[in-house]
Amino acid sequence: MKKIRVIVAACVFILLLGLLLSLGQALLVPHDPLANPEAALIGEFVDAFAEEDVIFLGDCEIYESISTVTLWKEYGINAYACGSPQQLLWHSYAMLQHAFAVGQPSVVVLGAYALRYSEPQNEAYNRMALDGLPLSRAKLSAVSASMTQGESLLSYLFPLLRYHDRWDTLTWRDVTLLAEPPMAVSYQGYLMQTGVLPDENGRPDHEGALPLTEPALGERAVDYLEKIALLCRENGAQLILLKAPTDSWAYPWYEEWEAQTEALAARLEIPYYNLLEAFDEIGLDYSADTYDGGMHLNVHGAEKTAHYFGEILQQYGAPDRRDDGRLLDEWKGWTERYEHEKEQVD
Amino acid sequence: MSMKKNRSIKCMTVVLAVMMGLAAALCACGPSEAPDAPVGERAVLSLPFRGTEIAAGDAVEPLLGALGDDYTMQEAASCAGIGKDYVYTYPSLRLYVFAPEGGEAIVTSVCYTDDGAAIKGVTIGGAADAAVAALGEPDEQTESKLVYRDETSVLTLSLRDGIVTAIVLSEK
Amino acid sequence: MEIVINLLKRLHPEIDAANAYGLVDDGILTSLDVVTLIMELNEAFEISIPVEEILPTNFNSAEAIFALVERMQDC
Amino acid sequence: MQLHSMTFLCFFGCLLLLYYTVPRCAQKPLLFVGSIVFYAFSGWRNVLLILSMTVLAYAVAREIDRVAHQKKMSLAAHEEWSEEQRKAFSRRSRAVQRRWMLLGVAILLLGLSFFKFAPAVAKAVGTLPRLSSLIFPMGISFFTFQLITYVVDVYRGKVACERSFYRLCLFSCYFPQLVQGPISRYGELSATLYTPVGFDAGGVSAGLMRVVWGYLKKLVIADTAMIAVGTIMQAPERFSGVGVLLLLVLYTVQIYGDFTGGMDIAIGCSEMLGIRLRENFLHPFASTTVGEYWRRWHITMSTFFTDYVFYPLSLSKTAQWVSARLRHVLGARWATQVTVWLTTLLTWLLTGIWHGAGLNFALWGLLNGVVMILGEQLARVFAPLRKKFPHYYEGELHRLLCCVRTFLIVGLLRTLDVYRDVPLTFSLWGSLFDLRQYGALLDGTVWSSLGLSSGQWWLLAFGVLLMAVVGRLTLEDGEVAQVKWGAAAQTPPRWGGRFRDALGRRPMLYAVLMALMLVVIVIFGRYGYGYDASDFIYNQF
Repeated sequence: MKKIRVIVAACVFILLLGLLLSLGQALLVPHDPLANPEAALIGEFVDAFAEEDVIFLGDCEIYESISTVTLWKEYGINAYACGSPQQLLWHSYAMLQHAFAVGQPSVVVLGAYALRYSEPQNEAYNRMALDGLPLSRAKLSAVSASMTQGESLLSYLFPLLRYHDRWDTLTWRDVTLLAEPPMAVSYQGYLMQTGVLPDENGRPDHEGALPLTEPALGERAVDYLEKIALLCRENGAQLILLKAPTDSWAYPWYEEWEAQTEALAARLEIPYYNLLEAFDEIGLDYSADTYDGGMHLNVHGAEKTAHYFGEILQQYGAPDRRDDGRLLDEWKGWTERYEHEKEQVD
Repeated sequence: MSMKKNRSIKCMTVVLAVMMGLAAALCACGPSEAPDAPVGERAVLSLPFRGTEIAAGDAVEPLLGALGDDYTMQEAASCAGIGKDYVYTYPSLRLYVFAPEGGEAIVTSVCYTDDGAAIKGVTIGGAADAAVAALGEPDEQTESKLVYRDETSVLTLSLRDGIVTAIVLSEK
Repeated sequence: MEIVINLLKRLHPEIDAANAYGLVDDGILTSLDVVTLIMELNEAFEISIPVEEILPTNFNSAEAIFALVERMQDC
Repeated sequence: MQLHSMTFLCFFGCLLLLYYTVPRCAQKPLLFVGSIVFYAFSGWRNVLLILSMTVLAYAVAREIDRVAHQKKMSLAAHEEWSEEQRKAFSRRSRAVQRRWMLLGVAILLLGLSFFKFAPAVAKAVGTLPRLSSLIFPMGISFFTFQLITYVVDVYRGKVACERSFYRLCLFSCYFPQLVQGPISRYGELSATLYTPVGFDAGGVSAGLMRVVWGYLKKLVIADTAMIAVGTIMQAPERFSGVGVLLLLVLYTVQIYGDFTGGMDIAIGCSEMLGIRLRENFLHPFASTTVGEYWRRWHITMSTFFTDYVFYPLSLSKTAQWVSARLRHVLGARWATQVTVWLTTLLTWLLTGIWHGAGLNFALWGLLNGVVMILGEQLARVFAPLRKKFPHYYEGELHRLLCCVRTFLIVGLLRTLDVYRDVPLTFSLWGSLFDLRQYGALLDGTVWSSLGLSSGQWWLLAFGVLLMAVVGRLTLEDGEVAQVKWGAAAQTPPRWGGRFRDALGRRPMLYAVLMALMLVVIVIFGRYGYGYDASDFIYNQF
């Protein structure tokens, strides 16, 4: 008799512990997209990504430079911008593995800016990039590749161990959000920035940036670029290297990096497009197309860039999906929301 | 006699134990795990400017007070609002600063912009070997740069055909 | 025996020293009291009670203390 | 390896699994190997040190035993000796034993003080830089004291000398007590240390509950209080007056949570291995006098200093010489009294110095001694008053007031340990008494400036309440929590009282409590990214 009660008690223990901890994790792990939109991007990518044909990977140069809605409206390209703040190449590699697991993108556009980093940079950015990904071998290797000092693998397996101390800053909104369906913050990964803050000299330049002391590209970054190239070849996808048309003292693109990236792209036989050189062709103008004085593009800049880059994507076989009824409906909803948010500012 | 011999053996064991105890004590204080001396035994690296020594990691407010307010400041929000980056441009010096969200602003890098300032007489445009003579043996020397390191920061002098083109001190 | 009893009385007037029992077990005698008692006994009977004799059984009652004193006297 | 680190959890998990799966005969060797591995984490040299000290203790004890044995043999062989000769011979061999014992203890103390005071001396003198950056072997005080108790107990005949060196090593290296005690006596620990045990579900589950409770007290309560203590400590000028009172209470909460938490983990782990360690704390804040407090707080330390320092000191020849000298001046009665006072103060001074080689620690020890003596004397002075109002003195109110008084006195003395600068501490004690400052307590300005959010203050309040409730529950009914001083070696009592038996009978209640405690630790504990795992306070002794 006592044996049964002990077994029942053990079950109660496990159930209660599991219930309380998962409830705690749901509550305490940041899940308010409005509080920190960039942190929600990867979570949305994992929920939304399915059979898109084009996938963009990279940091804020990717998820703020090209408007996916324009790509759809003008070319019918069904694209997803899988970007996160300061996304390093080993993060992108894990995300690409997830993308190939759930879908079959035919074109992969990779941001070139991350080639400069060869060391893990920042715990907060690691969390934003990796917490959203479902548990998999790819995620584990990405975590161990990007952990900075003081981080532990366990806190990625159980995020509650990392965010448990948010208990005394919880708000009622954290609780109600649990009940509501997840609200998308981005448009297929594109995060709209509607502000306008002109840059005086109208054109991107990195005058005033820190003189370059370590010209070589990140060694580990190049390794992971090769891995990504191999993965794309295995999945029959076309990999394109892209430098967004932005350059500033805070995020400089030095000539040495440009030269090495071109050489690298040639070596790996990957097409490389530096939109900085096509700045005028795209019709960009830093008095209206940037929201932070020349570091990132706002929605107008993103639409112009998307208009320009869409053609290139078509050359690489990005199909026009506007004949697909279901996609039309989905995109119609997103486009309406997109226009609505855009109008609020104009 | 046997009592005497027996006793001496006992004494021996105790003395041996004592020796072992002291030996362990001494070797325990052998190469203790204290961090080994910083590379190059060099004091903390810093760039002098207007009589103030600027090192990577310094707090910014007192520095700006000391250097004067004839600077222009540019600001950039880091992605996802985890902090702000600033650059303060003085005549012939530039300060790069990062202020984490709700934290104290610290200097991440500092560099000379022209030959208006010097470290131990070494200025931009000066000869490389003159720099080595003034600053001492670098930790790393190639024909494109001289590198000096201390525990927390790295001083780099970029070179082109034997002439110093940039002097940059930044956090490791 | 009287010496032991009035020594105890001086230390702890509130207890009935003669036939109190469990002086140690009930926590009446503290370590300071025991030491004072031993020094007084050593002085009074010219004996020297070694440290290993400080046991609860020897100090639980006046008789036990006296028995200890006698034992110390003849060795 | 800290007791609250992930490595320790994995280490202990594997050890426990192996402990109950290996055949009975291999159980204790496994425990020995485990202890050595545990200690090797803190540096292999420390293992060499502890083993060599054990060799020393073993050799000295065997020597004492040999002399005793030889005495018995010679007395038996020489019937013809007269009574006088017999007494002289046994007195001589006793002297030989005494010399060996003193030699052993002296060398053990030499090793301890070398590590404890050499760095401080080297820093003060400024030479031998490597000496000042000496790495302090973890828990050296505790196993040194343990070996001293073993040697002295063998000399006093309280304990039989241990023939097998391996068993003595297991006694000194037994890992749960290695980091911060309790200082076990050989007689008590050997009762359960060497007998292999089968898997006893009751013992293991009770031990597990106590380990989790220890973690909760350390990670949730002690480390939260540490934030506020740290803020006050760093800015004494800003937080004088009220701040000192808050520091007093908060530091007591922190050190109570930290120390008893550490003890719960050590004793709980030991109980899961079927080995009973002595309790180091028996509801210290239920004590009405400072004397009683020190019989309930860090019991193994105070009994160690009582049995092995205070008694030998006060019964030594020098003490008698001093007492004889004083007799001419003060008369017989006061002579012994003052001598006892002197030896008490000296013992407390040594306790203080053991805590740290600083003036503040020495002063802390002395003041504790003074307060204890005053306490005893004042009790005698108030004795007639006690007779006049017996109903008040036996009443709850008086007991409560005494408890609060003891809590404040001991807490106040402990601030010496925090401020470390004696004149500053005295000025801060002075600032306690200007009452204008206490307004800040009410309007809440002080609460927000201590680095704790309101949520954390509530957490601290519930934590303290929880500790009090658990203290009340595990109190044996009518238990005279006095530790019988100088008691012969007997197996330490089982902890937990009625509460533990109740839990044993209700597995459901056990399961729910355990789940709740684990959740509280995971959510409210102060660990993980951004926290430097704060060390146990008594880890550096």
